[in-house]
Amino acid sequence: MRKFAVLTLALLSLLALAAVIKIGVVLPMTGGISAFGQMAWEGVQIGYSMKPSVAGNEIKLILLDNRSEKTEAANTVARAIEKERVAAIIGEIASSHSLAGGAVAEERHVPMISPTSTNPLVTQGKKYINRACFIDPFQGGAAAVFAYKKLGLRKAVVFTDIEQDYSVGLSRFFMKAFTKLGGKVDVVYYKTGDQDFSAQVSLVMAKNPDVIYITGYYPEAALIARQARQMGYKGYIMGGDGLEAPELVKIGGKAVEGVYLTTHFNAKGAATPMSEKFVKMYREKFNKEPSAFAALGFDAYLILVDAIERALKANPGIINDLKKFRDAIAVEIRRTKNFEGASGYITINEIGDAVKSVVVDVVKNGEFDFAGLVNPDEIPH
Amino acid sequence: MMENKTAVMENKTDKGTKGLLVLDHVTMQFGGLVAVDNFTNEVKEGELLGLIGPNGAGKTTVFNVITGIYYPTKGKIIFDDIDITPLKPHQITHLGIARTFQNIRLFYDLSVLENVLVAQHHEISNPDGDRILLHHGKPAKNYQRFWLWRAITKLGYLKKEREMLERAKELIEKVGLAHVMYEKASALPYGEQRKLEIARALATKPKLLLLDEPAAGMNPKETEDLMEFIKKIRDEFDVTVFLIEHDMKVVMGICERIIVMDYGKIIAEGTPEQIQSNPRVIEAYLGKEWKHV
Amino acid sequence: MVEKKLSNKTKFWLTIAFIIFIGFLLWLADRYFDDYKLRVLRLIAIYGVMAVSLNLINGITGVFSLGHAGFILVGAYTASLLTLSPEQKAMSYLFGIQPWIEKLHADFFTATIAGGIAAAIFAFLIGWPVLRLSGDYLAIASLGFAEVVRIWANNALSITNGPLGLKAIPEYSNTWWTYGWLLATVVFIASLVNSSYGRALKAIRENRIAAEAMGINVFKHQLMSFVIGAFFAGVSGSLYAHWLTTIDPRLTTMGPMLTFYVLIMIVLGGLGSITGAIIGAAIFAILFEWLRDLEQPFSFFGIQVPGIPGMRILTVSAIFIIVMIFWQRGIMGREELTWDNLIKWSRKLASLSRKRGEG
Amino acid sequence: MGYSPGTFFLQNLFNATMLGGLYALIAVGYTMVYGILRLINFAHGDIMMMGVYFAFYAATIIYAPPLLAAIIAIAGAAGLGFLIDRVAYKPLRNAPRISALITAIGMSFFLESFAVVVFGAIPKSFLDVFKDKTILNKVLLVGGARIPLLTFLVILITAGIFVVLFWIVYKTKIGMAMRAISMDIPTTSLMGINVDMVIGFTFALGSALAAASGVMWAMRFPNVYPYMGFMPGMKAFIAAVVGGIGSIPGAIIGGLLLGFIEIFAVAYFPNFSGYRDAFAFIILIIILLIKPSGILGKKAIEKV
Amino acid sequence: MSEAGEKLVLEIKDLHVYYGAIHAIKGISIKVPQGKIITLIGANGAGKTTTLSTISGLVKARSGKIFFNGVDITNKPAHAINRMGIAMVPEGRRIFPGLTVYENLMMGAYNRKDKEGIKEDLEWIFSLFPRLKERLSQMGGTLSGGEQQMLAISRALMSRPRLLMMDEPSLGLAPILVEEVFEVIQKINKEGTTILLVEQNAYGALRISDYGYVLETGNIVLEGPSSELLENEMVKKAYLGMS
Repeated sequence: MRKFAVLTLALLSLLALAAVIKIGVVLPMTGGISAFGQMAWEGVQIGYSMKPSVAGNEIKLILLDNRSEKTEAANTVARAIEKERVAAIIGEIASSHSLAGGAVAEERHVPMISPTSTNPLVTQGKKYINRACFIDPFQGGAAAVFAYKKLGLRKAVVFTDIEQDYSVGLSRFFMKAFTKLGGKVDVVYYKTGDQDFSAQVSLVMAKNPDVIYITGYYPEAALIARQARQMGYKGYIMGGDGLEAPELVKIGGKAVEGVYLTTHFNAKGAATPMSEKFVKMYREKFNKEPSAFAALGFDAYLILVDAIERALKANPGIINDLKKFRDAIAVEIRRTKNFEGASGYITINEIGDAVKSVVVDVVKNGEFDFAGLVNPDEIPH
Repeated sequence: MMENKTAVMENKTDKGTKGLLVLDHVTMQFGGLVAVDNFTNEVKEGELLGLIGPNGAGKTTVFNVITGIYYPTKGKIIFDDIDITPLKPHQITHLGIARTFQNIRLFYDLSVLENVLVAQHHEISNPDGDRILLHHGKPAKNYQRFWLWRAITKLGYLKKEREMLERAKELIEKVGLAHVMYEKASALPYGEQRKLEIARALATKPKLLLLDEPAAGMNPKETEDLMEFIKKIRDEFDVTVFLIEHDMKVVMGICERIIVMDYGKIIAEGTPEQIQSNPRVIEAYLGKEWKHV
Repeated sequence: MVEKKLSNKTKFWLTIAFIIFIGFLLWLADRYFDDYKLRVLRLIAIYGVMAVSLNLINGITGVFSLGHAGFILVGAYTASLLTLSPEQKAMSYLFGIQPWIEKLHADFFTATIAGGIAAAIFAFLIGWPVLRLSGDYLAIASLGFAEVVRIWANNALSITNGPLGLKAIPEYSNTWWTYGWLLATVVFIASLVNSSYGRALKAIRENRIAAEAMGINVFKHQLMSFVIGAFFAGVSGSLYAHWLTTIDPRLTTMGPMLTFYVLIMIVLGGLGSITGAIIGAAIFAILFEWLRDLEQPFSFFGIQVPGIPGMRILTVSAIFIIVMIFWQRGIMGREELTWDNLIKWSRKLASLSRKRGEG
Repeated sequence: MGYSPGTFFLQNLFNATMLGGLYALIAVGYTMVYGILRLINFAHGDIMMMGVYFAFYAATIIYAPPLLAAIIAIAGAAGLGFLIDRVAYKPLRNAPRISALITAIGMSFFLESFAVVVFGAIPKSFLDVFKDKTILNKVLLVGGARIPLLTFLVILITAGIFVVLFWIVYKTKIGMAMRAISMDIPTTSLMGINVDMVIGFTFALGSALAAASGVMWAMRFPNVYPYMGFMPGMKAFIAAVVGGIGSIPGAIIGGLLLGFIEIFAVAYFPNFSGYRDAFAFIILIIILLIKPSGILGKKAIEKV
Repeated sequence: MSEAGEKLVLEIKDLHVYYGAIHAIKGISIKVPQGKIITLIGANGAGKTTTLSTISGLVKARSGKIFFNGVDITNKPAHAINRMGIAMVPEGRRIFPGLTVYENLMMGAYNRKDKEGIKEDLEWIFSLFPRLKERLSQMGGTLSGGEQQMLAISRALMSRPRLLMMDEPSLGLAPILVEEVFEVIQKINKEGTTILLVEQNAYGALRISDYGYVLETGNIVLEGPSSELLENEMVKKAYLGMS
């Protein structure tokens, strides 16, 4: 009897060996920030078509939509874990959603990697939550350094999206760094979904700064740039990684010419051989230029698959024990060192944050051109 | 509190001689339209008073001003020696004026019993009553200090609710609606809805009952019953009745005194006989041939 | 209408038995359900508290309030700030915190009550201006106040942490707390509705002018309903926050959308019906999760159909529209799921099937 | 070179007029439907969004010139408005008002998710429609303030639309029928008027105005996405209520007022620019407290 | 009732109407010959208004038929029925308060294209009600009760109906105005319009009409020439208030 049981177990585990590894992809595919979710999903798909299996095990992606809502962000992660029984999760986009989903994943000990959540709180005090992007204090500091030192700007007006934690955070970090360097900063607010910024721009005209720094996302940023240029603003415009999308140029048109932005990746500046590969595959599949969201989606997938591969190499049988498997993946993610991703060579530090250089782009002739790099050690603390 | 109550009792003068409700130069203006113009008259305790006049003469507005739905533009309204001009409808009800409406306003989704029970609610939501406190001049501001607390905890009104239930059932039986006690008000035929509205008004324990066209939409037979009913309740419930009516048969049949209005003004006042022969009334309202109708 | 009715005593014991039975089912669920199902199960109770409390304001009293999300937000923040440890707060307030906010601390039950009371006070304050209006004007003013408080929460960084929101709120909202509060809410509001005060509230809904003429202080009763509804909304906010474990004042989290969702629940269930509100809440919570399969890739007669994001909400909204067209008063109308009604309906059903059998 | 206070004011004055005019155009649709059916058509903002997509696809798929694209958008939205009334609202004419309201919210969700599924959630640039029209990007100098030509155009077109609208509502037969329906539906049908057709016409007219506003909106703010109708719709709803819901002149005043509050609050209280919407709501509440039925709303004196 | 050869403008056959579960009209048959005044009397809730509403298309019939000049108009929409030539003066007058008196009248003539004819009819109406001419640009809501009733009648006449239905035209009016209204009805009838009159004021209605029906809880309990009904004991007792 006992023998039989052992035999069955062995058989089962054999079957399981050939089984698929499920990865949950939890993204806002509808609702307010669905555009970012859809772009990241495109990146994940490219990654998948590049590496659809790991160590002979097929990978299955399970896409779950959180409708850009917090309640659903938590529910989708729970569903991915319990109903779909995924090994790991890619997601989410917005930091606030990553916080909600991350809490669930952390409690259930499921590794999660966010492509784009840049708020420091996301990984704070968590063992299983990671990200493929740098964090806002770093980005804001980089932008300040670039503006003050490289462009020689002294007076700034910051446009803050009061509804986005990302924007509020980035603004604060930029302001801190910029004043520390010796600059002067004013701040005005708007919120996601606003379309008219003429009042804020007229204020800018009254203050006459060297640079306006827009910390929100590209739809509003493009409109701000347009309205600023229309009203005759002649100074610099800068922004964060939220601006990095082809739509910025489409919506902004000529107004966004010369806009500087800090970001993770530049298709032109091809940080790694992998960048070129990614851009090529992306163009083939979607017939357009990839955005940073897509690149980070791609990187998040590859980092995760790489971690899974290492976990399986160390202990192939671990795949049968979901709990241990998840733990192992989580440990391996944080052992990622100089990984060659589309957005550069990525190291995940002990907190779970990606450490890499900040790319600075400039919009030239309607395209994102590489303008420089800011390394982690250049930023004042 | 009790002392105050006795004080009220002592204050009362003899029945019949005193004006229970006094309207003193009451004027009600809506924009440019003067709906009630310098209305001065009184309702004596225990009487059955009628108010007639052509459509749009301002009769219902008089009722609305008395019951506090509108504040009069000018003038004063004294009820039971209290100036009720600035008071709100519910406070006026507490003081003892109840009314029915021209277009029936029942709580249609509630049962007959519940309709009557609601009319007693002010006894627990405001057990001390405005009555006493008002006697010292202005209505006191915090006379219901614990209303929210009371509602939440049900402190001290569970027993009262049982009492109310019994009283409501008794009243419904008295007015002859016992057979539809648990029906929704919307399911009642027209005549019974009118009756229920009167019963509901009586449940507030009024001293003065205002009836706005109680016979509207009734056939002669029903109208006759209604006349009996009004007389009966006046005696049984010891209320003063003030009614608006178009049906001359009702007005002439039961009213002891009649006021006639036209264009917001009182144009005549007197006993039914006096009114019928008043040339101004005949010209403005009755017409020569009304007796045939 | 000669119907044999159950005596009040029988009904009472039946209800107790029913509650114990539900409790047993919940115990089973708590033991054997996985985390995901449990989350949805608890969400039903939280939505239930939200719906029952809004139903008191909108359905029973007839005050068309669109400010429920504001009450929920006030409750959620008050309670969360109390349960969060000072260390956690110090960590997550990246841009400084008011010292007194940092020091606040209480256990979950106290925090929830405090959340309810804070929401009730908020309702009391805004009730004075809002309830002077009527109809759609009241609706927009209450929506306005809810938005103002939300925008304030967005801007007051040192108190609410602004759009960064609060995180690492302990996950206290387990099955027992959520369903315990749902039970408390239902018991309290049902007993209020069935008291003289409840009749007065319904009378105001049916005919405001007549209610006034019956001596009911309409404003005060509406305010009472508003305050009590807000208290339970605040409680639901606390439960919600300790279920989500992170909250923020974003439009999609605690903005008008949340009010609309709760409104959909109560209208779907039947405006004015407490049991209807709970049914509506359950349907709402389950439907969105259940229909997820629509967005997964599936094969249809051998043709591989890719998953289309958005199909779920498209289907849900289509279902809502169809249900409202054919079921205009919602599922329960104004009826309640009471023992009397159960007997009445089962008799009707029996006689109907008998007729069918004969026919 | 900073702006002088006068220029600063002038600049904001134009901005506010334009924004307010766009709000007003949408608000009028709200108010007309409300006036007739006492229904807050929450899907109205989404009809505007659909209109913009119609224009976008007309221009990018069949290469319609801008004016034709705008006409297609307006006609398409009008048809859509008519259709929505027929399918979703007409069966609920006798239902409780709140059921109709929920249906409208459901319709709003439906249109938004329809746009996500069919058009995609990634924003599209409306510049594709007006690619070569550099003239629209021209900027005029007025007293030192820089006013885009487009702003002038939008203000002029909006004013023109209002003139036509007033003519329709107050001078034509169908306008008279619309006003009659807003007072008494059954009696209007006793006059031999097909009430459903007139209501459908009202929906179509309101939707056409929303689409017109939407096209201008997208010209000024060329970011087209499925949820673009939500915020303007919400604002227009507030504007309609502030002006006195049911009153067309009220909706126009409300829209302009909202535009002015939003622009000037931010312009003169920059530290509180995060409270922009709160300003709008607070002023709204204050106005309602002073005049409980909006600026031009008739106080519904309930016949007692 | 109708003598041979008399042309029927309206004929109702075995009409049944329900409001939800309530059986409001329980199989009534009515004939309205050309050029006459026919009256329906009965108490509130007897089904008089329901009958008129069903004819005018506001309420749907469950069964039975309604013929207008021989054409089946059962359950046609209200606007279509009006266009065929049936006009109604609804209970409570229901004039449009926010339209001017002139606009109210034009609402009645909504489907007419003959400008000359409209002008003629206006003149005729002003001859019937000189007061309306003075108030042409006034809002309907500012008229007094009696004036509103006149306007409601005029508005119905503006469509040049072949059948004019009036629901309680004397309701809520001062006795002196009631007389006037009945006189006008007779006048209109004399000029060639067939009239179907619903009244609670049984005496007034029977006095001016040719034939009458008595409705009780959805049934016709009595019918006959008006002069006979006036003498009928049951009518006298229940509807004329003479005992």
